Amino acid sequence: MTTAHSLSTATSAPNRAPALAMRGISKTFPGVKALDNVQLQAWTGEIHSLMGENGAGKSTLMKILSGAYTADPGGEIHIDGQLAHINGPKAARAAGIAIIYQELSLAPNLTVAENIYLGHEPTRFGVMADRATMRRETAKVLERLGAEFGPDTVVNTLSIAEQQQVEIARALHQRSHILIMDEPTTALSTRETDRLFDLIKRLRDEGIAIIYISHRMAEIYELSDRVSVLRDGTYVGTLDRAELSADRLVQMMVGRPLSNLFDKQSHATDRVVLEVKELTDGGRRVKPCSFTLYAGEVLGLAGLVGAGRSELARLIFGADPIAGGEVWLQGQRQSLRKPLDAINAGIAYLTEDRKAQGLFLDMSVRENITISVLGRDALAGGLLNRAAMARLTAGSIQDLRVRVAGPFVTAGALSGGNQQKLLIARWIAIHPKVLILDEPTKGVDIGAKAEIYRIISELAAKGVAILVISSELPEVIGISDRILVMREGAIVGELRDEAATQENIMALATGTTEMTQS
Amino acid sequence: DQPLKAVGVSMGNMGNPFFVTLAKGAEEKARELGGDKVRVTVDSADDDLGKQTNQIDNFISAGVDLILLNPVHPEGIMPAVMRAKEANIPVIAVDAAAEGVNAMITSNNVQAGEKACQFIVDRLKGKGDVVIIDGPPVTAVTDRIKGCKAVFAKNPGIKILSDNQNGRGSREGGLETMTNLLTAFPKIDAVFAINDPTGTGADLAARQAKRTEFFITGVDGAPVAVEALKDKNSLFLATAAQNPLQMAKEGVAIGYQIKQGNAPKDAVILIPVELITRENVDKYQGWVTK
Amino acid sequence: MNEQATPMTKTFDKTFWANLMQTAGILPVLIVIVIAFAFIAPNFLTENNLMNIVRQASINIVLATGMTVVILTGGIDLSVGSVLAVSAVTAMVVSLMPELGWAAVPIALLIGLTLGALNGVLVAYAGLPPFIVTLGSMTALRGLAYLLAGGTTVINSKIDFAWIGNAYLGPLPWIVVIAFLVLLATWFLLRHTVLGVHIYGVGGNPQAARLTGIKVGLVMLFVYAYSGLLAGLGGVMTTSRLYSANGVLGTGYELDAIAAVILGGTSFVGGVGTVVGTLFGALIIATLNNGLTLMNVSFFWQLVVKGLVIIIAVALDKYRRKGPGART
Amino acid sequence: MNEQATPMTKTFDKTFWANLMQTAGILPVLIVIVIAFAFIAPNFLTENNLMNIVRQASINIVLATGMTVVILTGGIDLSVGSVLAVSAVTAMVVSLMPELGWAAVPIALLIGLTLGALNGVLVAYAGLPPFIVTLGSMTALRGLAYLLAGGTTVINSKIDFAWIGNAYLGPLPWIVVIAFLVLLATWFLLRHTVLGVHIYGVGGNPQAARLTGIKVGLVMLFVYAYSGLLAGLGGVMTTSRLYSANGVLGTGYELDAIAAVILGGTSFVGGVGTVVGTLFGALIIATLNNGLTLMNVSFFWQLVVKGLVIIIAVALDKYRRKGPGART
Ligand SMILES: Nc1ncnc2c1ncn2[C@@H]1O[C@H](COP(=O)(O)OP(=O)(O)OP(=O)(O)O)[C@@H](O)[C@H]1O
Ligand SMILES: Nc1ncnc2c1ncn2[C@@H]1O[C@H](COP(=O)(O)OP(=O)(O)OP(=O)(O)O)[C@@H](O)[C@H]1O
Ligand SMILES: [Mg+2]
Ligand SMILES: [Mg+2]
Repeated sequence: MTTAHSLSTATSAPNRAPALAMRGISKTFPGVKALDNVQLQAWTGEIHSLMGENGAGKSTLMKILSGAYTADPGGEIHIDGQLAHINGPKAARAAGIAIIYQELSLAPNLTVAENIYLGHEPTRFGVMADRATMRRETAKVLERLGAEFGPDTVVNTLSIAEQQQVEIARALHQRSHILIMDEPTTALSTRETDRLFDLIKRLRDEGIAIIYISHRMAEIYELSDRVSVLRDGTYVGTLDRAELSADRLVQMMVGRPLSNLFDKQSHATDRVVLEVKELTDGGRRVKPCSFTLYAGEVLGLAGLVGAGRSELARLIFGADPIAGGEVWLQGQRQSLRKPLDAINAGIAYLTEDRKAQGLFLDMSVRENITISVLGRDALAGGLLNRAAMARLTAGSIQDLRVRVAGPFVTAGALSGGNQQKLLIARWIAIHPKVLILDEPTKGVDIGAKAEIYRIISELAAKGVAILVISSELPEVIGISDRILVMREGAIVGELRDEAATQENIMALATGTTEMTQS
Repeated sequence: DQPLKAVGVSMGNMGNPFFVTLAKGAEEKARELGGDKVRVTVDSADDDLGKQTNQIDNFISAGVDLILLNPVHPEGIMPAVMRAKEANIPVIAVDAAAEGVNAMITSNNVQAGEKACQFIVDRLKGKGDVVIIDGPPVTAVTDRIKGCKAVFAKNPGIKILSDNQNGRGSREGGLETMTNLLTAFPKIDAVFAINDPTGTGADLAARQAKRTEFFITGVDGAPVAVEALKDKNSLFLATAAQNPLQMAKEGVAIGYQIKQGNAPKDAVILIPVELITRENVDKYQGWVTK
Repeated sequence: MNEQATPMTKTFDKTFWANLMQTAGILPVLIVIVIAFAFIAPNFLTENNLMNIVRQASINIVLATGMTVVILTGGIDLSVGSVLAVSAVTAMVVSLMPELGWAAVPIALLIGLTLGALNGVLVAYAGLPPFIVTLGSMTALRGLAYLLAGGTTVINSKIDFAWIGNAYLGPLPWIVVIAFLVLLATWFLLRHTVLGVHIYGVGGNPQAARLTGIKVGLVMLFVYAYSGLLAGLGGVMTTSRLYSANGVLGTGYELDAIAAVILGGTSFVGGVGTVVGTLFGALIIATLNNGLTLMNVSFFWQLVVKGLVIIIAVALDKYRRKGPGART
Repeated sequence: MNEQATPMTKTFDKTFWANLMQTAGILPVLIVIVIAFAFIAPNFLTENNLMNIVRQASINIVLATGMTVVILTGGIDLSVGSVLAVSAVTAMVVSLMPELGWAAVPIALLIGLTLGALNGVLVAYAGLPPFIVTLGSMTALRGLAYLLAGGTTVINSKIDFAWIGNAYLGPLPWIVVIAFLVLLATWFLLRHTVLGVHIYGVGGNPQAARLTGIKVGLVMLFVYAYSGLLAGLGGVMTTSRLYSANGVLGTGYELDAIAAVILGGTSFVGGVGTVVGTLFGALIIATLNNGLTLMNVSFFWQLVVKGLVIIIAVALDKYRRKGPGART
C-alpha cells in the first residue's frame, strides 16, 4: 500500500484546458439544497479524489455529470474546454463520461454481457442484438479485471463483490476519457481492491481523467493526484498530492479536527460467551469452523471477498440452515433454526447490506430502532408501548449521536452513516450477549466511522462479545483484540498483537502461508 | 293525473341483447306517456342480487315514479321491492317473477322450454339422444330447463347425454362448450340451448366440426336466431320467441296506471311464447318494431 | 447538513403532516366528486341518499379493509368475492336448519376465516405467489358456492340476523356501523399494535423482517385469514340485506375492493398505505355508482365515466402531491 | 469456491440449461394433465380433439403473449378483454359498411393498438400505477364496446375475414397458425432484439435501465401498445369465428391470460419469464376446460377442479425446481 508512484504529469500542463470543468453547479431536491454553486476541475491523466461526509453531495455532483440528474439552471460543464450539454445518460456517454454508481445499478435478471451493453447494444440489421459481439467483448473486459465469471452468467447469481466487478467492467468497456468511480471498493476486499487500483493507475497513465470517491483514507493516499472536498453541498477546496494530510482533509470535511480514529483499549475478559464448534453449511460456502468468543472481546474476522465470512455469521445467526456443528452460548447448546431463535438467545447480527437486509426505508426512525423489541416491550394484548418506544428511541439517538431531525423521520431520508447507527441501535436494544457486525462501516464517512468505533469499544467495555467482519484491513487491525482469517470457507489462522499486520493477514487470506489455529 | 317524470329500469344483465331490447321498450313507452323530458334510468345488475338491491335503493333516492324490474331472483329481491313500495313507487317485474311487486309481466319461461323441447321430441318422434346447454343460474334459465326436462321426462325414448355444461348464455360460450360436447359424444340427435346466442354458437361449432346429424333449438327469437333460421345450411331449427319490446311497454303502461291509482285487473300477465321455425320465420316480426 | 439541524431539541412530529397528507390523500378528489354531483345530480344531496351511498359502500369498505392489510404486506387477495359467496350461502343454509339457526353468523365468519387462512398457508408456508393462489381459490370457491347453494338461490325470510342489514343504531344503519367498526379496529390494529408494525415491516422489506426476528410466515397467515374473515363478514352483511344467497353473489367484488385500496393510496409494492385512504377510495366508487344513476346516465355510459373517473382520480391525486413517481 | 473452476477457458453457456429449465417450467405439469385426461376422459386423445384444444387456446395464447411482455416490465394489463370487445365490435361494424368491408381487420387492429398505447402513455408518461390505469380502461372500454354495438349483437355472416377463424392452412386451422406466429414473433422480439433486452432490463431494474440511457418510457409505451394490438387481433380472431360481436365479448379474459402467464413462470416482479412458458400455461387452461367437459363434470365442479389444479400446478412447478422461493 505504501508504494510511492511518480507524480503524474497532468497537473503540470496548466495551459491546456482541463478534461473536465464543472462550474456553478447547484442542485435542489424538494426541500433540500444538495449542491450549492459547486466547482470541480479534473485533468487528463490524473486521479482526482472527491471527499466529504455522508450527504455532502458527492454522488449528486457525479450524477449530474453522468446525466442521471439535471442540475439547476446556471451551472456549466466543460469537457476538454467545450461547453457540454448533458441532458441524459446517453449525452454523458457520448461526451466520453463513464460512471460506476454508488448504488449497484445492474439489472439482476440479465447476464453480465447484457448488463455491460445495456442501453447501447451492438446491433445487426439495426434491431437485432448482436450477442456474439457482446459476449466476445465482455469476455475481454472481464479478463482484464481478472473476474472469475463469464459473460453469460446471470447477475443475480453473483456475489455483491462480483456484481461490483460487473459495474467496473461496464464502465471500463466504454473506453471513456472521464471515468467516475463512486465508492467502488465498499464491496471489495484487499485483493480485488489492489487489482482495481493497478487498473486505475494504468488507465490514468493511458490518459484518462479519473474521479474517485471514497471514505477510506488509505485509498485516497494511495491513489490521489489531487483531492477536492465538499461539505454540506458546497465546495471547500482542492489539495495537491503534496499538500495531503489526514488532519487537513478531516478539517476540511468535518469543519473541525477529529481525535484519533481507533481507541485501542482491550476490554477482553476470559469469560467464554460464544463457542462455535465445527459449524458448517455442508461445505457449500462454509467448511467446518470453530472458534471461541469471550465477553468484552472484539474479534475481527478478515478474509477475501467470498471467503465465507458472511455465510459463517448467517449460520451463527440462524439465518441459513446449519448442516453440521454446534453453537454454544454461555455453556448452553443452541438450536438455531431461524433468526428469531438467535435473537431470543441474545445473538444479534448487523447485515452487510443495510438497504436490502436491514432497513425499513419507508418506516420511521423510531420504528426502525424499536422493531426487534416491540414484542418484548408491548403492553397487554400486543399493544404498542409508545412510551417505551419513545424512551428507547430518544436514548439511542443520544447515545449513538444519530443526526436526525426527529424520531418520525423515515429511515430512507438519513445518510448512510446514520442509517448504520440506526441498525446498531436496533441491536443494542435487545441487550445482546453476542453482537456480530458485518462490514459495519461500509460507505460510512470518517466522522461517523470514528463514532461507530467508539460505540463498539463502549459495548465491549460493557461485556458484550463482538465479532467484526471487515474487509478494510486498517479497521480490523485497529479495533480488534484478536483476528481470525478465513479462506475458502475455512478459518485458516488467528493473529493477535504484533502479529496482526496487513502482510500477515493477506498471507493467510491468500494462502501463501498456513498457520495453525491456536 | 300525475305526470310521468322518471322511470327506473334495473335489468338482470345488459350483456344480453334481450335485456337491452327490454330497456329500449321501456324507454319508448315512457316517452310516449311522459313526453321527451321523462328520465329513464337503465341499470344492469350483472346477475348480482346485491347490485340490484343497491340499484333499487338508488331509484328510491332519485324519486322515480315507477320501477321496471327484471329480477335476478324472484324472492331474493323482495326486501328491496318492499322498500320501494313503502316509498310509494310501483314496481313492475318483467320477464321473471318477483315477490311483492305490484304487477308482473313475463314470458312464460317454463312454456318456452316446453315448446322448444316439444319441437325436439316431435321431430325425433320421441326417440333420440339430446344435449342441453345450460346457462347462468338465474330463474329465467332454470325455468326453461325445468320446462324442457318435463317434456323429455314424458318421453322415455329421449336420453339426455349432458345437461350440466354452462355455455354462459353467450355465442362464444355456446361455441366452445358445444365443440367439446361434440368430441365427447360422437352421435347427437338434438340440442336444446337455453337461449339463442348459445344455440347459434353451438351451430357454429357443428359447422366447424363438420357435423350435421342433429339440430338445435333455442329460446328468445333474437335477431341472431332469425338470421340462422333463414339460413338453409343452419342446424338451428326453432326458437321459442319472446317479445321483449311488447313486454316492457306493457310493463310501463301498467305501472303508470297504478301510479294513477288504477290497479290492473290481473297482477300477473304471462305473455305466451311463440315457436318460430323455418316455416313461419318470414312472418315473424322480430324484436324490432318501428 | 440538514440532518444536523435539530438533533434533540424539538421532537416535532415532522411526518405527522406527511402522514396526514397521505391519509387525506384522495379525500379532495372525493370532495370534488361530491360537490359536482350535488350540482348536477337531482336528489343527490339528500340525507336519505347520502345514507344510501354509505350503506352501499359498507360491504366494499369491509372487503377493502381486509384487502388493504393484505396489500400492505405486498400480497393480494383475489378470492374475497368468492369467499363472500361461500360464507353467504353457508349462512343461509345454516339459518334454515331448525336447531342451528342461531349459529349461522358464527359459522359463516368461521368459514371465511378458514378459507382465508388456507390462502395464507399456501402463500406463507408453501411460498406460492399470492396472485395465483388467490386466483385459484377465487375460481374453486366460486364453484363451491354454487354447489352449496345447489345451483339455485337459498332463501330464508326469517333469518334472525336480519337486524344487521336492516335495523338502525340511532340514525345509522347497523350495516354502516359495522363497516365503521371494522375500519376502526383495523386502523387500531395497524397503528397501535405490534402486529401492525410487523405488517408494515413485512411489506416494506421481507428479508429484513425475517432477519429482525419477525415471524414473517405468521404475519402473512394472519393477513390472509383476516381478509377471509372480513369477506365472511361481508357475506353475512350481504345476506342479511337480501334474506337470500346464491353462487353468483360477490362476483367481481375483488376488483372494487382493490380499486378502493389503490385509490386510497396504498402501494402494491407493500409497506405503504392506510385504511383511511381505503375508506375514501370506497366512498368514491360508491358515490360514482350512485350519482351516475341519479343523473340518469345510461348503464353503458356509466361504465365509461366510472372507468375514466378512476383514472383521473389517481392522476389528480398524484399531481396534487407532486410525488416523485415511486408509487406503483 | 465453485465459481473459481473455469474462469475464461470455456465460455460454456451456463445459463442455457437454467433457461431451458425455466422455459420448460410447467411443461411436465401439462404433460401429466394430458396423460391423466387421456385415461379418464373419453375421446380426449383424438387428433380432432387435440386440435380443438389448441384452437380454443389460441385466443388466450395471443392475449397472454401480450400480457407476458407487459408483466415482464413489471406491469399488468387488465384491459385486454375490453380492448378485445371494442376491436371485435368495431370489426363487425366496419365490415357492414358497404365500401369499407375490406378495412375491418386493419381498423380493428389499429383500434387495439391505439387503446393499448393510451394505457401505455398513462403508465409511462403520467406515471400512474398500471393496475389502476388498466382497471379504469377495462371498465371504460367495456362501456364503449356496448355503446358501439348499440347494446345488441352486431351480426354479419358474410365477413370477408372468415378464413381467419374457419379456414385451414394444410392440416392446421389458420387461427392456430396465427397464434403460433404471434408467439414466434414475440419470442424473437424478446430473445433477439435490442428492444427485447430492454424489456427485460426495465423489468429487472427500472432505475438502472434509466441510468443506462434506455428510454424506459418508450419501452413501457411499447409493451402496452403491443398488448393492445394483440388484444385487437384477439378481437378479430373471435369475431371471425362467431360472425358476430357484442359488448360482453371477452369479459374475464384478462384473468385467463394472467393465469397462463403466471403458470408459465413469468414473475410479477418483472424481468423474469418467457413466452414459451406462457404457451404451456395457456394450454393447461384450455386442456382443463376441454377435458373436464369431455368427462361431463358439471360446471360448478369444473370451477372447483380448475381452481385447485391452477394452485397445484404452480406448487408442483415450484417444488420440482426447488427454487429458493423468490418468485412472487
Ligand atoms: N433523489 C433525491 N431526493 C432528495 N434528496 C436527495 C436525493 N438524492 C440525494 N439527496 C440529498 O442530497 C444530499 C447529498 O446526497 P449525496 O448522495 O450526493 O451525498 P454523498 O456525498 O454522495 O454521501 P455518501 O458519502 O453517503 O454517499 C443529501 O442530503 C441527500 O439526502
Ligand atoms: N454464487 C453465489 N450465488 C449467490 N449468492 C452469492 C454467491 N456468492 C456469494 N453470494 C452472496 O454474496 C454475499 C457475499 O459473499 P460471501 O459471503 O462469499 O463473502 P464474504 O466472505 O462474506 O465476504 P464479504 O463479506 O467481504 O462479501 C453473500 O451474501 C452471499 O450469499
Ligand atoms: Mg454518495
Ligand atoms: Mg460478506
